[in-house]
Amino acid sequence: ARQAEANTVLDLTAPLPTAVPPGTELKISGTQNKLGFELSGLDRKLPFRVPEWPNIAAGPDVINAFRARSLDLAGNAGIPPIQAYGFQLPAKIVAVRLNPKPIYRFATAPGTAIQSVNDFRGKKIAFSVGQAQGVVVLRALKAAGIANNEVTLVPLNSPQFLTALQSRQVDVAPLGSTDVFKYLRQYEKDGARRIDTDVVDLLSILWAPEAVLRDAGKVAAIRAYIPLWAQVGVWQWEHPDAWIDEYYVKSQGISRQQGEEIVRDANKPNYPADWTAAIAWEQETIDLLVQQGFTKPFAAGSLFDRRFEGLAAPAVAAEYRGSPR
Amino acid sequence: MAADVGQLTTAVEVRDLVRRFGERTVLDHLDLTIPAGQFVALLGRSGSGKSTLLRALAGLDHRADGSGDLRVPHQVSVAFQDARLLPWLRVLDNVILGLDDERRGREALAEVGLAGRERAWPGQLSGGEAQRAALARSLVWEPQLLLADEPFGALDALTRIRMHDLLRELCARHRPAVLLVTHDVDEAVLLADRVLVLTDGRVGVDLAIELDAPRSHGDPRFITYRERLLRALGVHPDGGTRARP
Amino acid sequence: MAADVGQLTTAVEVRDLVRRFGERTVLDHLDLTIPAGQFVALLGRSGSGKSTLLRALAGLDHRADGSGDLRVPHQVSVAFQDARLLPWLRVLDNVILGLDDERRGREALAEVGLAGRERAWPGQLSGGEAQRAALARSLVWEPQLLLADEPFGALDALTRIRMHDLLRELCARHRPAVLLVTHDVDEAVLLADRVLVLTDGRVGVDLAIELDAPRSHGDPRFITYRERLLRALGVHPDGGTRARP
Amino acid sequence: MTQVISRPVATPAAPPLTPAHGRLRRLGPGRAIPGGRLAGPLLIVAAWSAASAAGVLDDRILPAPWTIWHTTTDLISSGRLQDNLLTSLQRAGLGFTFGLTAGLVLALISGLSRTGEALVDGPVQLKRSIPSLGLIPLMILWLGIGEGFKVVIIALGVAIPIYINTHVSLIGIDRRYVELAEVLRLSRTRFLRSVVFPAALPGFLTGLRLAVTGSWLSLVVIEQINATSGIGYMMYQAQNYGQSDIIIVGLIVYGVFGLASDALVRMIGKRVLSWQQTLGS
Amino acid sequence: MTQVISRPVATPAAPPLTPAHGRLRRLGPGRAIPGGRLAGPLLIVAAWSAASAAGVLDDRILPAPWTIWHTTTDLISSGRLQDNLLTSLQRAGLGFTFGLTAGLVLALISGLSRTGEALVDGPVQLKRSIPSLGLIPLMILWLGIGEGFKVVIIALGVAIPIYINTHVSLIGIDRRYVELAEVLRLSRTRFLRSVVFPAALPGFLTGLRLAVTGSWLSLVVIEQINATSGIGYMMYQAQNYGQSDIIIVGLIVYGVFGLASDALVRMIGKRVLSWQQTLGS
Ligand SMILES: Nc1ncnc2c1ncn2[C@@H]1O[C@H](COP(=O)(O)OP(=O)(O)OP(=O)(O)O)[C@@H](O)[C@H]1O
Ligand SMILES: Nc1ncnc2c1ncn2[C@@H]1O[C@H](COP(=O)(O)OP(=O)(O)OP(=O)(O)O)[C@@H](O)[C@H]1O
Ligand SMILES: [Mg+2]
Ligand SMILES: [Mg+2]
Repeated sequence: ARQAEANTVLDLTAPLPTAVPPGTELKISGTQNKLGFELSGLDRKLPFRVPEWPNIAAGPDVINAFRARSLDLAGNAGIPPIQAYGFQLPAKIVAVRLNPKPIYRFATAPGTAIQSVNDFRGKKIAFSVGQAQGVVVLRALKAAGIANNEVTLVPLNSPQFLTALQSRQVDVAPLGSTDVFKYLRQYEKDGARRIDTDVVDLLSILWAPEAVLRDAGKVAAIRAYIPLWAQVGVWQWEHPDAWIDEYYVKSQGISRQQGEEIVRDANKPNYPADWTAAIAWEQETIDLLVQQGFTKPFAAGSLFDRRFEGLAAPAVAAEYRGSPR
Repeated sequence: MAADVGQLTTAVEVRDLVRRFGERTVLDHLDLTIPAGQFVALLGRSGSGKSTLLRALAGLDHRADGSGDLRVPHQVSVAFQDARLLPWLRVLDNVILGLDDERRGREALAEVGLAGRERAWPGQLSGGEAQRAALARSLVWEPQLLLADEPFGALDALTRIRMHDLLRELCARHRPAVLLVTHDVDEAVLLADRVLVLTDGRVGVDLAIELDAPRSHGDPRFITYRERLLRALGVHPDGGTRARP
Repeated sequence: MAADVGQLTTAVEVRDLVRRFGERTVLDHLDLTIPAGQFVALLGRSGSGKSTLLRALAGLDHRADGSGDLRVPHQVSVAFQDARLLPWLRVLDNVILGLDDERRGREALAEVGLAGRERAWPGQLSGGEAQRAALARSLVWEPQLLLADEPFGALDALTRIRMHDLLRELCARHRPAVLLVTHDVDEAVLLADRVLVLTDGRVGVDLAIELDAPRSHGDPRFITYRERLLRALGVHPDGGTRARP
Repeated sequence: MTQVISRPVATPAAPPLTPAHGRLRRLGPGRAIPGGRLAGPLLIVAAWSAASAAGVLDDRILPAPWTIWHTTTDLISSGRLQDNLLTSLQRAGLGFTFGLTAGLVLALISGLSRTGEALVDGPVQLKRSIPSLGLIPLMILWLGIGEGFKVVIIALGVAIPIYINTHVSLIGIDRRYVELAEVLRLSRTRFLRSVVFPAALPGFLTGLRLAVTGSWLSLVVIEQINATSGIGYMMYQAQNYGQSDIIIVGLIVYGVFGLASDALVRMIGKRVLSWQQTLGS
Repeated sequence: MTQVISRPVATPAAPPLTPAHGRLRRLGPGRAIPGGRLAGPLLIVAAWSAASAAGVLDDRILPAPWTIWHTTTDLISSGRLQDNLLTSLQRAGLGFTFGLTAGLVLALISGLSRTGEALVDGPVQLKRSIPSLGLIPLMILWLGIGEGFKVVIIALGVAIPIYINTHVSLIGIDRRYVELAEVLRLSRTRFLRSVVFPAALPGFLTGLRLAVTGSWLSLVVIEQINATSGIGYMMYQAQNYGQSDIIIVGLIVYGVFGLASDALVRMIGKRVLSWQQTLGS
């Protein structure tokens, strides 16, 4: 890491260098990522060394790791970069993948009569501040034309959502696909329901702190990494069986059946050649958070480093470059 | 009421008492009967088992290894060899612990010469003062049996004489049976109706002291008693300094 | 080497010693000089300040309120009024604490009659045994000044005589200055070169005992000394039981 | 002096005299420095200020003390700090009271009877070795997510150190004092009041010191669940919106309250243990 | 007996005699029930089984013991449990060792010198009143997100109870023993070894008991950050996939290790404190 620091300092607007200097290292988050590269064999194409793949996922942890220079590049949803902005950690989004199919579904507590989002009025909804699930709730209410004060937002952490439903402490909670299926298998007979919305958590992004983006060697490495990252995503989509066996069953210790459910519910890779929609989406998220009164308004565009915009899409087949939504 | 000697009953009955610590038998089939109202002094070498016997009589040796049959009255007072004042209670509170009669406590403290020290902490007392406070604690109870383990060990000559008087008065008033451990043979002869010497885990000498009050050190019978007891304790009683048993 | 009386120097010098506890002045401008090698017995009423003086000489009263100038030799041994054995060290380890001479420790324990108890815990000793262990601890050091606070209080007559002999032998061998607190006037006259009585915070009586060895209780001079001291302590020395000061 | 002649062997030692008080090396720590305990924290603040002023400390990582001061006054003038503090104080206070009672009662049951020990001690040890994270779901199922649940979680955290320290002191009471109580035929309540409680008091107070801060610490976790105010809630929100200065204000509030409550318990301890003659007193 | 006549007033009391050992009410807790401490946990397991078998306990909320047993054997036969346990044990062990050392050294510094107390005690109190949540960002910043950071967080959690309990015992040492050490002119090291350590040992052991389980508890938080194995990681993962049975296996592992390590410390305590004559011994 120290050696990389000695590399050429790069302006944030300078054209992306292409040559990766020998000895360049990049610390990239995620065991999932690592496994994808290894299984697809694409790791052999990486023109730099990855000394470690820190297993950090949660936004605050990634931000801390960025600060500590323990991490150069991370994959997250759209919210952590907004939080980093608040923490005065300058960082930029360097790659975008869209998830046009909803990741989160609403589940209702056993015995409630809720049929659709329109029935949310006057109900207790699990709400995790500053997490993707929280934004999903806000968006769904907005889409249904329900004001925030027409419902009771129960502040909870996402790990407690399931428990809160089981104990009927909330009427509705947004659950990820794994939780939804498991929950319904157990509680559908008691009258629990799943309510699909078209509210999505659109963005999966790669992002890096500005300090990393000023390092010419690392920038070149990231530039080389993004196309491969896109290809790994495609590889996973195209090899579901291998992926389920190696990742979900062997590495994560869940059953094959559960792995299949997750994969079946996953989004098809979608790397937009144009980030305009993504930026607009991020701006909407910012505005929703501003509306709650905690973040100062700012332009989402400042979070994106558009020099990297054209890298992912050309690296994959046309069907994976689909337009947003 | 006048004393009726014929009415005397028993205050302590010990049959076949055995107490062991590990391999050492400290009390070895000891028998002892003390009539009610009798004042018994217990002598014995250091480590001979005097405290062990007292603890057994007090019912305190739950954990000890041994056997035997012990009978004592209901109301027993114990003055331990160590003063054993609770360090977190003021002197007065220590004295009236479990009795809660403040007036009686103050009286008792005054009797042992500690008037004015009621509110001192035990840690602020001198050795002799602590011993007297502990004595006061055992006396406030007006017991039927008083077990006192060297209650005067840390007292100077004058204070000791005063405590003797105090004990005598108490005996005159309530007629408890007393078992007093002491190392001072003169004290034993001076105070007791009967003196025991503990040897080899049994009562080796059992001597009734038949002297009239007030007793005097100069009395030839006193000196005879004294010499007999000293000899039983292994000391050549001529007052020489190099007695070898 | 033969004793050279002219060479005697000072072992203890106390000038103007004041010690107070709260409002009570326990030592009140006390002066005291003890020549090297002298055996001094200290008598005094319970609570008169004997232990306070010894603690001051030992340099232990950091917190006490008072003033004065105290000078003592470098090597001082202290036998506390309570045995003060560390409960977590076995008897032998207590005796050789800070000296680490096991042979010497065993010897000293044998000298005080505790051979075979080296590995006992202090909590398993009888009162007199603990006191003897503490005595052994103060003797292993061959001090220039021995401060002993009632070291024989819990000992029976015979054991006491043996400890007297032991102390005498030690004195003959190493000639330490000794300041021995005792309540036993006979013991004081028997052992000491000089007897002090502490009264009202000062040395009230300072009596040189000029008796030849072996000293005997029967010696008329012995009896004279004894009577003087008892009177100084407020006891009528005829051996009567009801002395009133 | 004639008797000297009768002593046979050595000459008396002729030692050079030293002042008695200087002869011994003091092994105890000496007198307490008044207010000395504040020296450490003040030094830390001083170092922090210096590093901020010198620019050594990145303001984005740890804002300067004056920035924090500013944020604090803002939070106070908007009333946010006080409101949150009040809620937290109520929660902590309630949980603390219950936890204290439960810990004490359990320690007494377990310390004074063997049956009690058999029944109580194991489950308490079990509870304390299970992370509260693992208990939260069960607690939610049983108690819901309201105040009751929060107070119980705080109380559980408080009860543990109280229990352990009190229980250990109880079974550590000098047997001699128990014997004394037996021969004085103290009633069981009297025995508890005059012997057991005072003897176990130092240990209990240590447990109390661990417990008071413990009650505060639980808030961080608890106030993430269905809370709309409280110091923990304030910090959690600040974390989610990247307001690092508010987080630090929260931490300082924790620090101040921790030090203050600890000092309070110590002060109480000094008073009620005034009989103790110890190294530190 | 002639001397009786010389006594003036009362007749001797003629008391009915009682056996000496029956006269006193035992105030101590009596002998320890062997293995009694296990009674409580066993009762809990029994109740759990009964409730599950009777269908009172909703299997979706708390799976039956046999389900858990099944999951456990699965986890063991796949090697997952052992692997995770080993990692956690190493982390906890390392953190425990450092925390123990740090807590002890700090307690000694602060317990034996007033300057040390002024400098050390305040910051330690500060540290312990600040939630680790607040410290994690700073720790990551200074130490990175590798093992170092994890071990330090565990160590900090361990050091606190060790420090508090040891420090309190240190300043609570009976002054009489310090005086003894002074007149024996013990060297400082000897004083520490023969007086301070043994006297502070009971308190230290209590701290140790709180610390051993403390080291385990930290793992739950720590192993969520950049860990790929460990019991905490296993539970975190299980949570992400809604595998409540694995979470419960994790909790049981915590419970078993907590009870076992506590029992170990107690056993050591019994041995090294064999000189004690206390209520509980
Ligand atoms: N708990 C114990 N464990 C082992 N030995 C013990 C224990 N208590 C007493 N002893 C031993 O039993 C013997 C008798 O003890 P006891 O206290 O009865 O003696 P004593 O006659 O009172 O002596 P003293 O006059 O010195 O007080 C002593 O040798 C003592 O060492
Ligand atoms: N720490 C203290 N605080 C208050 N008063 C004290 C303290 N220590 C001793 N005293 C008082 O000072 C007086 C002298 O005590 P000291 O221990 O010197 O007496 P002593 O002559 O040794 O008596 P004894 O023969 O009973 O041992 C006593 O009245 C005692 O109560
Ligand atoms: Mg005895
Ligand atoms: Mg004294």
